[in-house]
Amino acid sequence: MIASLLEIGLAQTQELSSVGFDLVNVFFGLIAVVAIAAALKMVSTANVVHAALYLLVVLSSVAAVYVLLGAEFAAATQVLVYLGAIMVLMLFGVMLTRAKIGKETDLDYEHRWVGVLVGILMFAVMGYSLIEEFGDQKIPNDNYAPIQTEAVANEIFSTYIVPFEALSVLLLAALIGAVVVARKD
Amino acid sequence: MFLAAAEAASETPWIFENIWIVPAIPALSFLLIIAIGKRLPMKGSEIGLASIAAVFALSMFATYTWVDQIGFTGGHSEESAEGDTGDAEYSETESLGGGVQSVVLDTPGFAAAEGDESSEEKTESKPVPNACFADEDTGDSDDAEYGDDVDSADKDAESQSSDETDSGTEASAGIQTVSLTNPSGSSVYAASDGYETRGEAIITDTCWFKTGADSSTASGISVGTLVDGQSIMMLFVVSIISGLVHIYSTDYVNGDRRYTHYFAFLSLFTAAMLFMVLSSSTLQLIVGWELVGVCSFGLIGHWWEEKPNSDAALKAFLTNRVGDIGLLIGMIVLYFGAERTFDIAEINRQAVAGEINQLHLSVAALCLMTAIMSKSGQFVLHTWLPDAMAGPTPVSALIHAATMVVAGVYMIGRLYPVFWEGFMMPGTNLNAMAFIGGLTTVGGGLLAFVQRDIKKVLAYSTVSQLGYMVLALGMGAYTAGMFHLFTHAFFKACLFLGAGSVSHACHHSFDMKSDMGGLRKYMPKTFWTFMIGTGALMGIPPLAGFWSKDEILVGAQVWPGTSSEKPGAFVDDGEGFWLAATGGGDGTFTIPFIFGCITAALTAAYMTRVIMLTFFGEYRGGGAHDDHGHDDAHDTHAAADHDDAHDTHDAHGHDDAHGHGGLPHESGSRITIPLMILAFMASVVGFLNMPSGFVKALGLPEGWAHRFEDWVEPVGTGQFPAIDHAKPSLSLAVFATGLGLISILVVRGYYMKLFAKDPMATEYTDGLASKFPPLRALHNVLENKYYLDHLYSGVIAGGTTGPLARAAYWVNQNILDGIINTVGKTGVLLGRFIYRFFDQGVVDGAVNSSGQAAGLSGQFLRGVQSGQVRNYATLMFGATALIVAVFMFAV
Amino acid sequence: MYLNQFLIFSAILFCIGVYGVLVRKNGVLVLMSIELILNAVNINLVAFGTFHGQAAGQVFALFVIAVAAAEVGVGLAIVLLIYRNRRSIDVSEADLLKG
Amino acid sequence: MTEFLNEWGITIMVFLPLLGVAAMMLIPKEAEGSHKAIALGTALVTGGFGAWLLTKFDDLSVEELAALNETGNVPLYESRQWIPTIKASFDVAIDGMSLPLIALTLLVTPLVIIYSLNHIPKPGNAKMFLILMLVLHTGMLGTFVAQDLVLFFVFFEVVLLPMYFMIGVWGGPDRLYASIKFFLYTLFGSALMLVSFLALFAQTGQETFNLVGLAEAVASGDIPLGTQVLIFGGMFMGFGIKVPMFPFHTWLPDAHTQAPTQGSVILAAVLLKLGTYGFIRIALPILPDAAVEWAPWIGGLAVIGIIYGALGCLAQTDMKRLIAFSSVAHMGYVMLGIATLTDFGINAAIFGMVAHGLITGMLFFIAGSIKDRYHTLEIKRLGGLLVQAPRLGWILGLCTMASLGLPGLAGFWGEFPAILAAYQPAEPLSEELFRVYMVIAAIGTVLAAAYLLWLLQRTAFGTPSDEFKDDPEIVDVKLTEWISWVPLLILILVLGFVPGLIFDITDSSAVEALKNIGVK
Repeated sequence: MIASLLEIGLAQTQELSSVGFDLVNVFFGLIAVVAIAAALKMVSTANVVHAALYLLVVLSSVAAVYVLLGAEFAAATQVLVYLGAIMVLMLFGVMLTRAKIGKETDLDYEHRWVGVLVGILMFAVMGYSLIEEFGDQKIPNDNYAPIQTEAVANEIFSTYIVPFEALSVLLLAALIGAVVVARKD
Repeated sequence: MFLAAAEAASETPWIFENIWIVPAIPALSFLLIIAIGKRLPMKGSEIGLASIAAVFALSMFATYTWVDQIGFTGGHSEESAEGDTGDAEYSETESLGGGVQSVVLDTPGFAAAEGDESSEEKTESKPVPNACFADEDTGDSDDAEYGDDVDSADKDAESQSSDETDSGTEASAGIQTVSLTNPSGSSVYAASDGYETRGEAIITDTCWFKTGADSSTASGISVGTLVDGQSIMMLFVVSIISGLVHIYSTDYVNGDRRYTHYFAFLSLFTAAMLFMVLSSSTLQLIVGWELVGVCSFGLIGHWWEEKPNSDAALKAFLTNRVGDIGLLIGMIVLYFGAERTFDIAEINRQAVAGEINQLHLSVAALCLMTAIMSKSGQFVLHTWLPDAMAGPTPVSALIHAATMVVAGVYMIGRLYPVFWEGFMMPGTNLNAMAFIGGLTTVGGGLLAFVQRDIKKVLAYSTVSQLGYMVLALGMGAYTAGMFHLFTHAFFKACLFLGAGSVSHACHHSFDMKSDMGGLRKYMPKTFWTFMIGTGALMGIPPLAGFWSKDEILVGAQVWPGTSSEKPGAFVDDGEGFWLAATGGGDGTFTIPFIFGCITAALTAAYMTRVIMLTFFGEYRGGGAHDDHGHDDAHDTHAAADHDDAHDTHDAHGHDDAHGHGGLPHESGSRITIPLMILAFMASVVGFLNMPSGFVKALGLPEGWAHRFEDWVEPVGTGQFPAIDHAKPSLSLAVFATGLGLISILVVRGYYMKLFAKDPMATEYTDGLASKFPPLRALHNVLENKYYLDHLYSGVIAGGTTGPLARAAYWVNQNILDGIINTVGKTGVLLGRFIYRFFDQGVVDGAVNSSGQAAGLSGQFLRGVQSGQVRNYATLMFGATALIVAVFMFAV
Repeated sequence: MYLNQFLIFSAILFCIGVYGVLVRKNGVLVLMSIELILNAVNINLVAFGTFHGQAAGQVFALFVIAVAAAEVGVGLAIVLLIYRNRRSIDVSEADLLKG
Repeated sequence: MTEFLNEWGITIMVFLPLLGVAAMMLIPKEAEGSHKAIALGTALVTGGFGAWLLTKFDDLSVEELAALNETGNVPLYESRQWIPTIKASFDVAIDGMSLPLIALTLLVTPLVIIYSLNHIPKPGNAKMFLILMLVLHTGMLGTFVAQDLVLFFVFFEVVLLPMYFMIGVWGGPDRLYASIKFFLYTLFGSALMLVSFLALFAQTGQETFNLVGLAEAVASGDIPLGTQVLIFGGMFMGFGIKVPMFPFHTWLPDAHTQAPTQGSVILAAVLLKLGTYGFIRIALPILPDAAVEWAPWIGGLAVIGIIYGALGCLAQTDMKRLIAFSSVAHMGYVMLGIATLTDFGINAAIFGMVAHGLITGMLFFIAGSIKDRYHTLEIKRLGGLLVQAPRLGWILGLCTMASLGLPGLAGFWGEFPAILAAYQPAEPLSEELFRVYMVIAAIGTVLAAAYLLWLLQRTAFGTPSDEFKDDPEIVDVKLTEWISWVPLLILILVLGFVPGLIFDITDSSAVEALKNIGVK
């Protein structure tokens, strides 16, 4: 549903871009703010379950961004796999480790500043290099046309067939590995 | 004689070519004694005695041969009394000498300037051939010392070398005998004094090793023997004294716990000394020089169980080692200065010919002077010599009086042209050698006054006399120096052995004040021989020392009439009819002369004291010995140390005979006979160098005059400076002898007066004068003299000599020794400091700290390695960011 | 639309994820932070894919999603194991690698 | 047969000890007797064969030998392919420079094994000990005959390991520290050396590691002087540490002090010479111009080492450590001789190496024997050795005299000519500087006398302390000791009087090694 909404917005964007009002930008701004806020909450909340829920928000926002970028299939997969499967897995993890459902006091490392420092440092580096490198490059408007799922499928099953197969093996291995590791014996 | 010489001209005597046998015999004896000595009935001493007998015989034969070549008597009687050299004589020489080059002299005689010219003319084109490059095929490492037979084919070379400039490089064997002009030819007299050539060295060389094959820096180092008057003289001295000391030792050291070793070392010493004396190259000289040093070390430390003895040995060796720095460097400088040769004859030739530049010569001479200072006990490196008396007394006589310590003096003579040119003797009034010699001779004499140990008196006397020799050589009086070396060896050996005999009787004490006195009547033989030795040392005519000492004083050319203003006028029978002497250069050596005169007086004075304390008065040994009460009375601590050391060596068989407290008695014949022989020598050897004026005055054959000079001093060989000779002077002889006599009387008077006033004073010589009428008379004379010269004796004998000598001794013991000790201690401290702080701290520290750095960084990284995934992640991300940042901004 | 707005957005998310990984003690929260990082990467991939008009960006994003799924599976299994052994999922206490 | 020996003689000599090793491997270690017999037999056979081979010496340089080898096999030169991919060949030769050192090795190893017959140090295991000894033998011989840089390097390193184990297993209380120090120090040096070798290979571009070939290539090539100096620097580190030269010497006292007697003897007699040999065999002939640049520094370090080693000796309280420090001083003379770049200096250096090997080897033997008897080497506790064991004491006396450079004994001919050569070094070098070195080196002889005589006085003279007065263990020289010492003592004496025995052999090689000095 959201995706379709966004799709409408996208269509409008293409129409309105000529007059300088860029609706997509507005959407992106909203999404970005929500995502960043949720992400920050996620890493700072004292409640593990809340953190999981904030992550849900972030992942959804990311899916929205995919849509803005015309990556529909990826957005769909994001929603299905992340929001559906991984989040459930996470919640299971939270439950199985018997986390409190309320606030916890001792979730964070004492020296938060180290993390802040490293984070800011990395951001500074990345931000600087991105601005240096891509400056004011724009994504060509033509490219906003959603890439067809067919194209994606073609790519996967022709050019990237070997990685795909490897990935499947990896998944299998991870599956077995997870079972082996987590198994009680 | 004349004919014999002419005959002998045709070949080099066998003994001179094979003189290497002489040192080889004792060397062999050394090995034999070490190997089987202990199992022999006489504990090895028989081997030593046999070897020294052989050496003695060969040396005497060599000496005879040499003297025969030069002539037992001079040519005066045969030549015209006018004594002027004429051209006719030279032409005669030419015909008789066969291979001798003719020399045209403008003026008769042997003028300095002309002499130089002539020698240059003769030597210009005659480098001494090198055995290593003589013949490429056979120039390998055959060594004469190792018994390779000497090829006699080298007579070829010899005759060739003697008659043509292109010398004996055609010798057909590695070993070759070289003689630039035939020594025998030289014995033909052209005139009374003007030998054309005389005393040419006979060199028998073999290649030792080569280096720098075929390159521009090629040099061949040869080893061999060099026989000339000087080495023959030393050969004579060493073999006689060594032989007598061997005999003496069989009694003196009998029963010692290391009797065998003692004889082994004596043999080794004899071998080393002869090896050094006969060496034909400076390198060989160094080898011999050090080997005698080692023997000295071994024999000073003969009773090494006691620390003072081994300390003394170490001190001797190390002090000599300091001098050896100079020796090594000096020889190296000479090696390069003389175009890469160690050959003594060649170095001398080049020095005379002016082929070595002056700087090289001066530096070499100065460096070698340090070596001489240490070996021959010159001021300031003499301090080891008195301490060296810790060794057995015969060793002191042989090594530390007669032979080894004169090695330095010998080396001066060996390389005389180097010193002559290096110190520019002909043109100066003072030089380093004369000055050091002068200082030593006076300093040593003063020091001898305050000793109470008889051996120490003699040791300082030796120092003083060595200084005399160096003084003489420094003034250019070559023959005088060598002659003094010669005479000194006999009388000083006689004195030392006499002191040993005395101590033998006095429970092995050498303390004159507490353990001796009045020995004259107990041991008359020892007394009389000792007296003769003392007289010779003091310079009492006609004993040996008189002749040599006066020659030295004449050589200073200070005394009116001794200076040779007119070069070449060697003998002017009208004026110089007294002592024949040689003198140096144009300069007059006033300061050395004064030193010499002072010493003449001093020597007489201190020896009088020794005689008085030892042989006169009453025997003081008695009971005082057992309680060692005399230790308190010692005025020098060093003496005390060494007395104890002497006392502790193993008892002799004789000890039972006289026991403690018993009266002393004369020593056995094995001790007294050598003493008598030496005393005889000390009285007569002086006549070997009588001045022609004296000879004439006595009506003796003129050919008897200045024999020693003729035998020892080379003339016209091109390897010896042309020395012009000082004229002897009767008045000087009288003056010097008078000086000696006066001091004898003054000192004696002083002591007598002291004893008379307070017989229980430091010296127990009470009643001396009352017991012996002749002495009482002498005493009266002395007493008068004492009143007459109150100031003189008060200041000199009573005042100045005491404090001055004490001060000098104090300086000696405290400052000089102190410096040496301090240097040693500082060396150790510095070494310890460097070792501890620098070696272990810094250098090793740097190494260890690099290890520690690794460890520390490991410690640091270990902290990083916390096991916390978070930390790893932090580092990973942080580092990535940093690296990216660095790459972005820096690159 | 600027390319950079996506990229910087992604960078912000990434850095927040990093912060989370670094400061969170709870193993599950660390895993969540890692998911955040992976998503940031995915945004990059998709953005570049769009920028160049290619499908490859999406393809890689899909791969990453798949790998993330596997990673979460294994990661949670490990967290569970740790919890079972230590009765705690505090990653600070898991320091067996300490040297 | 002759042809075969001409072709394989040197190889056989080098690898004969390994044959013994192979045999010993097969025998269980309990059979100590047979191990000793085999080891001794092998060493003796090697020695005999080697001696026979050395008699073929005809004063030919390696170049001449190589030229002769073209036409037919000559006994003292072999050249064959080895590792073609890296251009390394198995080139071995014996010339005047290596001959004395090979002879020394051939002599010392059997003597050490004889000494080991009843002196296997704790913790025993004669089998391994002797096997290591024989491996060491091969390594040492190989280093001295190698004519190829790679071959040289391999043998150079082969020597390292057995010695490491010998110190580390059979050493004293601090053996681990000492052995590791020794190993790391040397390895560090040889790493730099290897870099230099490779750089040389790359720079010349001649595709050869052969020494003669490289020397020619460098002489005719145009490698910049700076590069040559750097390459020489690498070699300097490698060889200088092994020598050891002054600032790199600190491994030596520890290694010597901790090593078992046999190890010390081999170390002093042969191993230290690998470094100096490397200088005159490799560094000087191949890089003459760089050698000229380095010589003043080498000379300076050498004389510092002389004085410094002597001062270090004066501060020692342990006999073995003192002897070890004296090695620093003595090798200083060797290096000074080399630094002069003159034939006299090189001859002196080779003589010095042999003399030092004989004398210091003997001193370590004696120290080992004293340790066996007194169980201590602390100088102040010893004393009166001459009373209790007179022969041992006199031998000590002779060796100290030889060590302090007494003329007439071997030590002198290493010292004096080196000092002499410093008076006038090769053409391009500063005479003034080297004359200063000469004086310092001469002063060093006094210090040498001081510490050695001090040692002699403290240990041999005097009376025994109460502690050891009636110790029945203190006996005079034993039979095995006699057998292993007498050849060394005789050589010390003979070489002292007939120095030509070595000088005549080394001389032409020394001239040969210097032929490129100062040519450019």
